Amino acid sequence: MALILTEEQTMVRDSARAFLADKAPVAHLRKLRDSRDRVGFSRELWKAFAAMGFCGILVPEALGGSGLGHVEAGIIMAEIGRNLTPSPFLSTALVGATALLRDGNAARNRELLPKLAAGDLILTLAVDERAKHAPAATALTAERSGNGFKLTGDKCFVVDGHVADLFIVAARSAGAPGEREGVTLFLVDARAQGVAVERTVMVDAHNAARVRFDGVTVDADAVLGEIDRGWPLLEAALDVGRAALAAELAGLGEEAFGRTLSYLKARKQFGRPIGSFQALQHRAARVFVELEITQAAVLKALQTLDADFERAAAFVAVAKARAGTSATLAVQEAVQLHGGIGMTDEFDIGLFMKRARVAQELFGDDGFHADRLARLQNY
Amino acid sequence: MALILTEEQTMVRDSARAFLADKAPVAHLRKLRDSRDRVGFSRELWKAFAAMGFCGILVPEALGGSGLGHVEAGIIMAEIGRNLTPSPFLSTALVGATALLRDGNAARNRELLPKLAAGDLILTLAVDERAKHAPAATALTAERSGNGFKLTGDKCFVVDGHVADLFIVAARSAGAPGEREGVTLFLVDARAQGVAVERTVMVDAHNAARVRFDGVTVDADAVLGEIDRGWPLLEAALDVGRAALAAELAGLGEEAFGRTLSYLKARKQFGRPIGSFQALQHRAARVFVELEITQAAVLKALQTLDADFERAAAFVAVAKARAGTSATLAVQEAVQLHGGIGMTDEFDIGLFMKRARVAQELFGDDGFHADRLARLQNY
Amino acid sequence: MSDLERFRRETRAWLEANCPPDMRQPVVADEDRCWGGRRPTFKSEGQRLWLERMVARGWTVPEWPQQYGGGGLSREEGRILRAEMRRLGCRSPLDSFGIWMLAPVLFKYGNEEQRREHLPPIARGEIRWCQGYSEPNSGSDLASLATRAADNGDHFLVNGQKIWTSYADKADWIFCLVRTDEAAPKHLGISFILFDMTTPGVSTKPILLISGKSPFCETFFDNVRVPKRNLVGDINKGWEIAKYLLAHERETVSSVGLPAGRPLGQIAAETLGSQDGVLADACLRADIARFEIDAIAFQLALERSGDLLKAGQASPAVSSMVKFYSAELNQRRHELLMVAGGSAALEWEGERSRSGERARNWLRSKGNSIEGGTNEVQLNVIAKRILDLPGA
Amino acid sequence: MSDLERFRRETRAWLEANCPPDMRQPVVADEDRCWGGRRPTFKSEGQRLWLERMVARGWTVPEWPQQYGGGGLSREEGRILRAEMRRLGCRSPLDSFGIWMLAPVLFKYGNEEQRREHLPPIARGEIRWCQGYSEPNSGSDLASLATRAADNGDHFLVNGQKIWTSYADKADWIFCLVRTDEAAPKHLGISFILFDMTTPGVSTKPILLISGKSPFCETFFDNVRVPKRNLVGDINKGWEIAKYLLAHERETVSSVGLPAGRPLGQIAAETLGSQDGVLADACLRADIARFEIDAIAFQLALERSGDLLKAGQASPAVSSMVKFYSAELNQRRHELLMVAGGSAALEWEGERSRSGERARNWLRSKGNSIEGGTNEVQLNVIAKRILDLPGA
Repeated sequence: MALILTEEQTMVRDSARAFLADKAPVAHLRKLRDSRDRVGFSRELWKAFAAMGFCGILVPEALGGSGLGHVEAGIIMAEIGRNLTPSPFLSTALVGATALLRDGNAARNRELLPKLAAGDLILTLAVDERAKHAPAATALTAERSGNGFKLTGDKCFVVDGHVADLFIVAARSAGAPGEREGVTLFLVDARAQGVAVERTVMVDAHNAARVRFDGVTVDADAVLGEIDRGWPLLEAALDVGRAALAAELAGLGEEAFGRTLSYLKARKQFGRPIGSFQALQHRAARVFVELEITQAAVLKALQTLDADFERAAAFVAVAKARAGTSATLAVQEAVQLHGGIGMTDEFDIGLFMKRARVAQELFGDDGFHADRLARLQNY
Repeated sequence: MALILTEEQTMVRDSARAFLADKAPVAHLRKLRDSRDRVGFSRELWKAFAAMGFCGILVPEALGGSGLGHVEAGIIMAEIGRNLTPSPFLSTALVGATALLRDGNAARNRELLPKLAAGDLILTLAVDERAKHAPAATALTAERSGNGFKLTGDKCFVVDGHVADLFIVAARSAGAPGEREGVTLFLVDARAQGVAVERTVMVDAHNAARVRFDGVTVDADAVLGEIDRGWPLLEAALDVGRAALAAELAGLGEEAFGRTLSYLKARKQFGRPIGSFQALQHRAARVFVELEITQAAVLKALQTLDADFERAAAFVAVAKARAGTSATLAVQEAVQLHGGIGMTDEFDIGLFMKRARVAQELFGDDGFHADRLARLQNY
Repeated sequence: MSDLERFRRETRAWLEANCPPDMRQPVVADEDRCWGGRRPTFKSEGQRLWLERMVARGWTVPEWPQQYGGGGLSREEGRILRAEMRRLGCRSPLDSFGIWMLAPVLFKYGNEEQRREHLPPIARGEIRWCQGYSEPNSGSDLASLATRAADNGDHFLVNGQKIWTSYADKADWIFCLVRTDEAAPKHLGISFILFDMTTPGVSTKPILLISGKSPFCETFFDNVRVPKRNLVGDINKGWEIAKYLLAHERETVSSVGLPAGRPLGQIAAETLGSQDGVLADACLRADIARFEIDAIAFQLALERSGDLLKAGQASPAVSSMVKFYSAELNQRRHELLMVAGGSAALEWEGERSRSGERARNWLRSKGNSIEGGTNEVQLNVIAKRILDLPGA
Repeated sequence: MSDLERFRRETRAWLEANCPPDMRQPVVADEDRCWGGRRPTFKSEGQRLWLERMVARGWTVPEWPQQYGGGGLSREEGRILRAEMRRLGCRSPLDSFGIWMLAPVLFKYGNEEQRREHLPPIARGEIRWCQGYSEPNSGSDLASLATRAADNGDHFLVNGQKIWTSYADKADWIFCLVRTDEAAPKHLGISFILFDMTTPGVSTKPILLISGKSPFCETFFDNVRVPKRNLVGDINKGWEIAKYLLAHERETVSSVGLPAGRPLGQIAAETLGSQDGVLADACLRADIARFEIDAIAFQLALERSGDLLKAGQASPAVSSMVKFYSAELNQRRHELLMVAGGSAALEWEGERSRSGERARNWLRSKGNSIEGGTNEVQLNVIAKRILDLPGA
């Protein structure tokens, strides 16, 4: 498969680009932040996402979705990255939907996926329990209890957890923290007895939550994937999220760089555009090269998720790590090259730095994925 | 203590600088290399070192030495670094002498140290057994045998091992490789039965050897330091060597940078000196800053070895790591900024790159010392 | 006992008796500092008392002559006082741009009248100063500044705008670079003037930073009348003062050094955990150890540059080197703290994160390589003034 | 079965029958390559046979027209041939600057007579070419070259010196940039000429590199007479050809990509050992994994740039980007190999180190960012031609 967008994908990109630039530019995030909006995204926008077919991007057409692939999902994420648009697209349309789709419970999916595609259901994965991403470290306990299980433990950094209708909870039903065996995924209603949600206001004005599960009882049919063998499904959902975050970071990095380039051409000091100074030119050129290379890695990861899901892990690790480091470079150089103005809240570039930091951290930073690649390469 | 040279030390530097620039400039190394000299250094020069008081720099005056300290030793090493002078100064006058002096066997020292100070004895530490420095991994066995011990095993990267009269051999008399307990140091005659020496010709045209000990028997009085508790003495000798190598690397880096700076001012392209291009100016400025900071770290390590030997380890680790990375940066930028001419054997700058690589590796590279500092800082 | 020994003993006893206990605690937040001024804010009674007592002895500026409100101490006595304050952990009684920046200018370029007018209130913390240098279109190219001071007989009429004026909204007076000759080449038409921030026509607007703090302001001048006696040095010779002060500022900024405290690896272990005493994340551990190596080496380099200065062997433009590297190090440090802190470091509000302290400090550190001369400017200075590389 | 399918089957069968077994082994050393020429050196009978057989079919240059010694294949057939050769692991039968560099110039700028004279011997590997571009005082500023070709009636009289002429000592002919108008601005007085290296007045001197190898020469011209018919393109228009060829060279240099093979971490494990399947040195492991991430991403970027080219969406100056990054990566790779290899990698002679192979390759890699246009030049090109940043 050629490592470029098909004509259809280019059309998806153009329409997503126009839509997001129009409906949800950076000013949209700024307004939500400054009004201290308790949801943190626009439900109206989310309904518009549904109308565009974004919410159900991965959902089969028969269930009300668009039936498109990960490349298309990544295209939308890249535009989200350019505009810093807050929405439950990552948590719900990608990570959540993947868990349901790959679990494959037909009855459940007939119930939930049409709602999800219509923008009427917010669903998120609750995996991390400590500050650094480490899914195998899952310790939240799932004890057998009657016909089902009782869940006890705390999750943090749950994306959109403050408004989720349903949680997909990674729990330890057997084995010890650190082991992949013994992890089970459960679908838990946010209104269930014993669920306590605390919104965490994040540096990037996006949304996450701490969620406490205090002896929450669920039926056996709340299980997603296999009991004690939930690991592959968990990794599948995470990898879709990671590739999507890589796409977001790539779009974000390009936008931050594009703005920097414009500034270099416009800002004058010592009677000439600062972009004429060779030291800055070389730095700009380096950032450009890093971002270009990242584009290829991100597209490859997305294509492989579509074409050969089981073999995508290494490419996803490469894409997430690269996108994290190159976007970080891009936003750091952006702030520095903008000088004082880049440090002001009024100017947008700092918002890119903030979001890049969060997206870099989410679902494993570059160090996490370097370690992962090393393991996949047997060293 | 002020982090600058005293007046006396400045005099030592000036005299070492004049002496080495005169007797052993880079051309001296080149000549030895090109003639494929089997010794790899000049014995005549070594006698001149003795006359200058260099060989016995650390040896008390009563035993024929100069009775000076580690700062003075480092001053000489820095000039050696500037001139890429090959000699057994590191192996014999610093590492070897330290082991004898800190062992403190008065009778033995009365016999050996005057010879050493006179340039008539070459003495070296045989510690490493594999490609990466790891003293605790010592596996060469020391079995009790009669009144003494029998040594069996291989050493590599033994500096000046091809011409050494005596080896200080780190051996495993108890415990397992990886443990600090159970290491014993032995003084072994190079002509002893069972010792086989193979010179290794190195990239930097300096000298090392593989040494095989095939059931070499030594008396109990061949022990340096304590039986099974040789670790502190081994580390002491190594730390003196590490700080000295840091000083050499600092001198080498400064010289390579100085030559680069001259080239930047002299070489013209596009009708102007290449040193007028801002991108190159910024890179040169960065190299300069890195080297300046390294100077302070190196001097601190040397001063601490003089003033408070037992507390020097962290400063030595910092100095060796910093000197390694900053000299590496300096030689890499030197070759790159010299362009094609920097790639030629005829031009000296490549020799600096080669020596920097070897000195970086010897007695632990920057990764080794970063790990060491982390342990010293309890993380 | 020598005089100096006696001085040390007396000083120690006085400090122990007079430095309030809460003034012996390390400064943690910006609010812990005392800046004085016409409307001073004291965080505690101890802070007020400490300033009052130190002012009474002239020890806010111990080595200044007594007629200007100083302590009249010799250099050796000053050193002893600082050492004894460090020993006891005493805070600085007064932080002041007047002391750090304006006073050196007045001592070097001011006239006696100006010294007598301005230095004592600075020493007593009664007048708080700010610095009017940068303008929206004059950042790295400071000499292109456009704020105009027109000759209007017995006074200048000042019009224009400054930016990045630290705490202008809280300052009482400003020292300011203005253009007094528009026809001259840009460096030759600049003057250095002083005026009261309550003069009609002066207004300020705090700038909100990405860290959520507002230490800087925009400052506007609309027909501000400044008496001519407030000109420091010669007319149109202000650029020389500016350069002097910039070099001085670099040193002040840089001499702050890195925050002391626990090695980063131990802080990281709080979130990451350890195995056998070794930080659990090997990759991050390596990055942290490499940072610590550079940080320790840098502290030693600072120490060495002080010693070189004392020995009269200081290398020129050392302040550029120090400013450049301390910014890089501090930014690396905060990046590593963010990596180590993971999602907990990304919180922006709430008790748990002390109102997003780690994230805000991280964002604040991005300014280190911009304020007081960008890192690019410092590298230019090093290349030209130390390495003597040719101009383009 | 389609024609292309048939072609594939026949090609596969022919390669299997005709490619000698030792020509199916990977190229390890430089000596494994076949460069042809008047005095060819073949490392094995297989190598000689392989060249002979491929030449007979025109498959040293499969897509060239048959009248110039090519195979006359279509683009699709050429792709199939290369794919089948890769499948079987067939080596290139002939490495040649004539094919890679001169031929594109002759196809674009040469006249028919020149094509007929030079292309067939190039295709057959009978004439080995070298490139006379750089001069001692003209490195990055190539257009300042000084080698002079004076108009001498029916011939040029060439005097001057070239440097970094790859394998000039083994080449039969040279294509060369010379100055034919000294009065014109530097870019407008340059011409592109060809001549035989056996012409009186030509001499070469190999340059010993820090790696101990001598792939380059200094080349001297002392009153060398070059017939005017050996001028390619118009007189004084050689700079256009030079630029075309430089862009082409960047692509050739860069399309080599990184050596395939085992991940670096596995190579490192040979010297460093593993614990529970994890490389024993955690610090180095992290550096290696970060390198592998960049290396994989770069290979994908190469693939993508090829696909963009095919789709007509290639970004301009992509070759500069590729050359720049491949040099950086290859140098990082060799630095890591040296760290991983420790003292064993520092040996310079002897069997154990295969004559210091690792160290020599490391040193050789330092040239990657210099030859064929320095990395600094590539960054200039990216800044100007892709990013459209203004000149100074």
